[in-house]
Amino acid sequence: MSATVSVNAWMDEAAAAITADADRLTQLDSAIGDGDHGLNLTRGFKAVVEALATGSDGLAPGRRLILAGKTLVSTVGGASGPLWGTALRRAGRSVGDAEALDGPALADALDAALAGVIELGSAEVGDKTMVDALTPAVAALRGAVEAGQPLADAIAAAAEAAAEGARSTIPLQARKGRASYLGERSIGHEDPGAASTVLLITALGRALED
Amino acid sequence: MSATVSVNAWMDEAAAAITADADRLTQLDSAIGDGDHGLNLTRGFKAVVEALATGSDGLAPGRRLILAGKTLVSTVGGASGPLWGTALRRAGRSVGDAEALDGPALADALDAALAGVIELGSAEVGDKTMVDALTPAVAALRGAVEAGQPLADAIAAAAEAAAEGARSTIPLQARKGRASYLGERSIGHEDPGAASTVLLITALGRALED
Amino acid sequence: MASATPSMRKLLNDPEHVVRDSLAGLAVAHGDILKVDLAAQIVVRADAPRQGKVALVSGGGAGHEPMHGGFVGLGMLDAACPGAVFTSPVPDQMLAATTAVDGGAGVVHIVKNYTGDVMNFKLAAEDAADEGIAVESVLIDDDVAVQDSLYTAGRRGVGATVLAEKLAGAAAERGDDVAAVATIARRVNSRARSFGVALSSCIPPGSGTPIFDLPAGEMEVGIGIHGEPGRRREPLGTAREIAAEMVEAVISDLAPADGAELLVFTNAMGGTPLLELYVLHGEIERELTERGLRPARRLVGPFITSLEMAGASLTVLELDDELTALWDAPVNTAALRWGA
Amino acid sequence: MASATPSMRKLLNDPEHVVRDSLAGLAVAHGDILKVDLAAQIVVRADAPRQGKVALVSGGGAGHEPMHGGFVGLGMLDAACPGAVFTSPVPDQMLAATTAVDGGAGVVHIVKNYTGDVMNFKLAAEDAADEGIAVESVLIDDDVAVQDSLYTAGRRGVGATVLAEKLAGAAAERGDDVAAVATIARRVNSRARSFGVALSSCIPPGSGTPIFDLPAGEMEVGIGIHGEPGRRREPLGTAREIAAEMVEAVISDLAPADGAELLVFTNAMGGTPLLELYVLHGEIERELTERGLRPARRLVGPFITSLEMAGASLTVLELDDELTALWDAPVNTAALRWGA
Ligand SMILES: Nc1ncnc2c1ncn2[C@@H]1O[C@H](COP(=O)(O)OP(=O)(O)O)[C@@H](O)[C@H]1O
Ligand SMILES: Nc1ncnc2c1ncn2[C@@H]1O[C@H](COP(=O)(O)OP(=O)(O)O)[C@@H](O)[C@H]1O
Ligand SMILES: [Mg+2]
Ligand SMILES: [Mg+2]
Ligand SMILES: [Mg+2]
Ligand SMILES: [Mg+2]
Repeated sequence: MSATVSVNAWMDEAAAAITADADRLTQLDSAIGDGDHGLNLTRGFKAVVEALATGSDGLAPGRRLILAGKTLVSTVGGASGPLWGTALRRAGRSVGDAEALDGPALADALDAALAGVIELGSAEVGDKTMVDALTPAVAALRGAVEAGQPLADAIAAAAEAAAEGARSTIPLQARKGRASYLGERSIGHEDPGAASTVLLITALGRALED
Repeated sequence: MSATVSVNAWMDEAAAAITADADRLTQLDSAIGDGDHGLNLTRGFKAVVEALATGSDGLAPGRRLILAGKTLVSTVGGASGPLWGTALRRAGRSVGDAEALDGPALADALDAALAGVIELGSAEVGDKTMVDALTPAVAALRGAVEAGQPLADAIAAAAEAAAEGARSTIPLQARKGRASYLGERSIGHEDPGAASTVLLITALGRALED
Repeated sequence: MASATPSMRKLLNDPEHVVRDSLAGLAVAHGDILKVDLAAQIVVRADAPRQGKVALVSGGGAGHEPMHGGFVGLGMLDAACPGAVFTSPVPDQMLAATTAVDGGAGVVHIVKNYTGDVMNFKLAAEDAADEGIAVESVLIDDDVAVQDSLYTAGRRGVGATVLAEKLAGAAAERGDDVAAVATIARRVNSRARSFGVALSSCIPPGSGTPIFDLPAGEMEVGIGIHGEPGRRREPLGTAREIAAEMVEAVISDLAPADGAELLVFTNAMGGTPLLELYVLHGEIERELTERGLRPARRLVGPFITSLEMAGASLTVLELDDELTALWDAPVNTAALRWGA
Repeated sequence: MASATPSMRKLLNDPEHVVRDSLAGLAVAHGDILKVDLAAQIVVRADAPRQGKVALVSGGGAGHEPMHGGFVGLGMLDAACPGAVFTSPVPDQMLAATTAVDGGAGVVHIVKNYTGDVMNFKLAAEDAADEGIAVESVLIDDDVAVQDSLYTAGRRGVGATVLAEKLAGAAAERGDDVAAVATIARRVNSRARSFGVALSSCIPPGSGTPIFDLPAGEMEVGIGIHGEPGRRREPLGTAREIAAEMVEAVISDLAPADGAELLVFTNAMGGTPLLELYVLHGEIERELTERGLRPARRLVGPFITSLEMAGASLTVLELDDELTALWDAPVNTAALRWGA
């Protein structure tokens, strides 16, 4: 349990994963949204990586998360920008001035992130949004951390839960965001924001340092 | 040589032939013009048939030709409307108050028609226009009539010459009308106005009465 | 179309910078009316800020031109903030626009009801409040194709946006205070309804491919302005049939008073030529008149578009004397101009 | 597109009556500005004839809307006569328009240089002379894509038509006599040049099929407004490259004075969204400015279109003080409006 998460590495890995999968995200968004989700997040995380590369020296992890969130808000637009931006800002505030992001701190941070997303977007589990992936991921992480599992395993469990949550959006009818305009026609497609949430949570596992 | 041409029958036959071949004319015009030649003449000759059906009772052939020409001018638009309209009006004026359109009268009428087309459009043989079909047709008709051939044969010769003239437009570069904008790219296509001229001259052969 | 090949039929330098490049062109084309801050990606009235006048700010994803940049000017918007194509702008833009045009009398945000627009404008309004600027937000949600219920993000904001910007802009110009200007915009929204049909998909420059596949001869009924699919797909009807369907959708929901005077806004989605739009408009007016309603003002043309999408939308606003006077008031923008 | 199937992506009742139906819609949409005689198929200023004012009449095939019906009104045309789509109107229409608007001071016919238009207007002018109306015909032939020589029908009339109608209309409004109004129109024609590119073919409603095949990723350079092919086909360039090509074609032919003030008219052919058109316009202005020329007035938008064709054209007019003043003079038409 001495492992911690490097915010910069997390964002680097997230940017790489989003960029690599941008086309798939965009295709998912084309099916039930407006086809820009991959572009939106690619633009945003690219900016986050740049912001952290130039502006994070000497900053504590919490401050880095706030900087990342502000950068997402300022560069993404759309629905996912304010949502993920708020999530990371809330996460950062929850971390406060702690010097490292260990298991318990990460669990609290993701709790705060999820609360921010729900406060801003008013989505519940089952509405076919990123909340459907983030909620089980946060719960799995906390459970594993509280059970004393190594952080790597806890993150793996969270990623697995996120993936499961994203898959669970396929049969759902959307009740939030653009996809809700489709009514029944939204059924049968994975929610793009849930899919990108899987990438972001999975990226945590490649951002561990000892 | 006692045969004469019925103006109403000529226009009926012309309308039928144009309507049947409208798609081909339009395709020719699509290749080197604006794709409306078939529509233009279909609209015009339909109106001519109606005008003659309702308004030609008691009119001499020359007057019928003038009515047909005016109707074309009033309904076709584009290049072919004023050209064929002027042609038929000039033909009608040349016929004057003659009671029937026999061989010599028809030869004079088509001479006048051609002169009208050239006066209005300033095209010469070789410019890749209807003039390339009409000029040899008129010459052939006059030659045959002056050689004392039956009118049916004279018209057949004229139709043959028109067809030959139309085919001769294929290798030409257009110098008049829309096709001229194409420059060298107009080469290799038959001129739509020449093609419709063949139909109109050929229709004369089905408009003979004794 | 571009679905067949990766190449596009678009006049662009670089898809990534199409909005910035377009704003640069807008700036030189209409320097008498507006100025563009390329760094902040906002369009601002040339004479902003106007001291003592309530300022109007709107914005949303690009791709709907002339909305909103083409509506900046006297009698309409003070600023517009375009996002990337079909993507809500970010709060930084909205805040920059708000501070650039605030003349001390407060700022009204005209927000189309899309999740992204709503959330970004919400964050921007919070930021503006931190800077001491009073912001009133007005939500536009006039698209009757969406069922407004617990089961959707709510009705989309479409054609009524143009009308709200014009009428609230005129109210601001005559000196209304911030609450009164917002009230006019809300009244427009509450009395206006819209409905659109698409005959083809648009092609966002980023992806270069159509958002949806719609065979020729079919139409998507109840379409949004971002390629959102509609209520259903049908064989393409005649203009008369489509007009009847649009009028029924809009009027049954609006339920105007008998003999009400209407502003009829027949909008082209981008790819439908004016030749056809007027055919549709004629049929729409006939439908409305046959229902005993009275078209009194009209707007016909491409004003809230979806790139090159073929199709049209109808927006009907039930007028009263005040709204009619505000409509007739002078306006001088790139896209709408009269009396000035 | 419609090439694949016989069905179309068009809002119509019946392709054969599209022009008539469109005029009916135009009439109800703009009853304050114009009236339509559906039987004669002409559009006439609402207050025509204006006694003592020289009247302006133009016309041509439909499919180029808003030209010409959208330019009928104060300060521009007195009447327009649209033919079938892409087909010159007939002399009867021109004569009906001419007699409807003649206020005793003579009538100017603005004729685009196409064989059909020229011949039909010629017959109409002869008919008008028979009725004692003095007609001055002005031929517009500004398209530099066509080599003006013995080997063609001569340059086509394109974008300069819009400018000639505006400026000659203003001259008629200030009281110029028929010769002077015609002189203004001819001066515009002699000082204006145009050049267009197409990124797709338009689809005439009559045939329902594209006039030419142009794969995505290619462009036809030097295109006409009726789907006439251009000088050549090229891979689609960037907006900057296309702007450079257009400016070179127009300016090398016009040869304006060093530092000349220009009216820059960047026109969308119908299917190109405003988002892109402004990108192109920005590049055009930069090209012109780099050549030491001075854009002083602009018109940017779809004003002389080719149905839903994607593409754009550039028209440049070299201004002088009088032409600038005439451009700035009030105009009140469906498509152009300011100062009134
Ligand atoms: N109200 C909401 N609460 C939570 N997530 C939401 C909400 N609305 C949309 N989303 C998420 O945002 C994703 C779409 O993001 P994106 O495509 O970037 O923005 P936009 O919909 O504005 O184009 C959806 O797939 C969904 O997961
Ligand atoms: N100046 C001219 N003289 C004679 N015939 C001409 C001339 N210009 C065009 N034509 C004929 O008109 C035909 C085209 O007619 P049509 O397609 O109906 O008119 P438009 O070219 O106006 O669309 C051409 O094929 C050609 O034969
Ligand atoms: Mg999206
Ligand atoms: Mg033709
Ligand atoms: Mg979006
Ligand atoms: Mg034609």
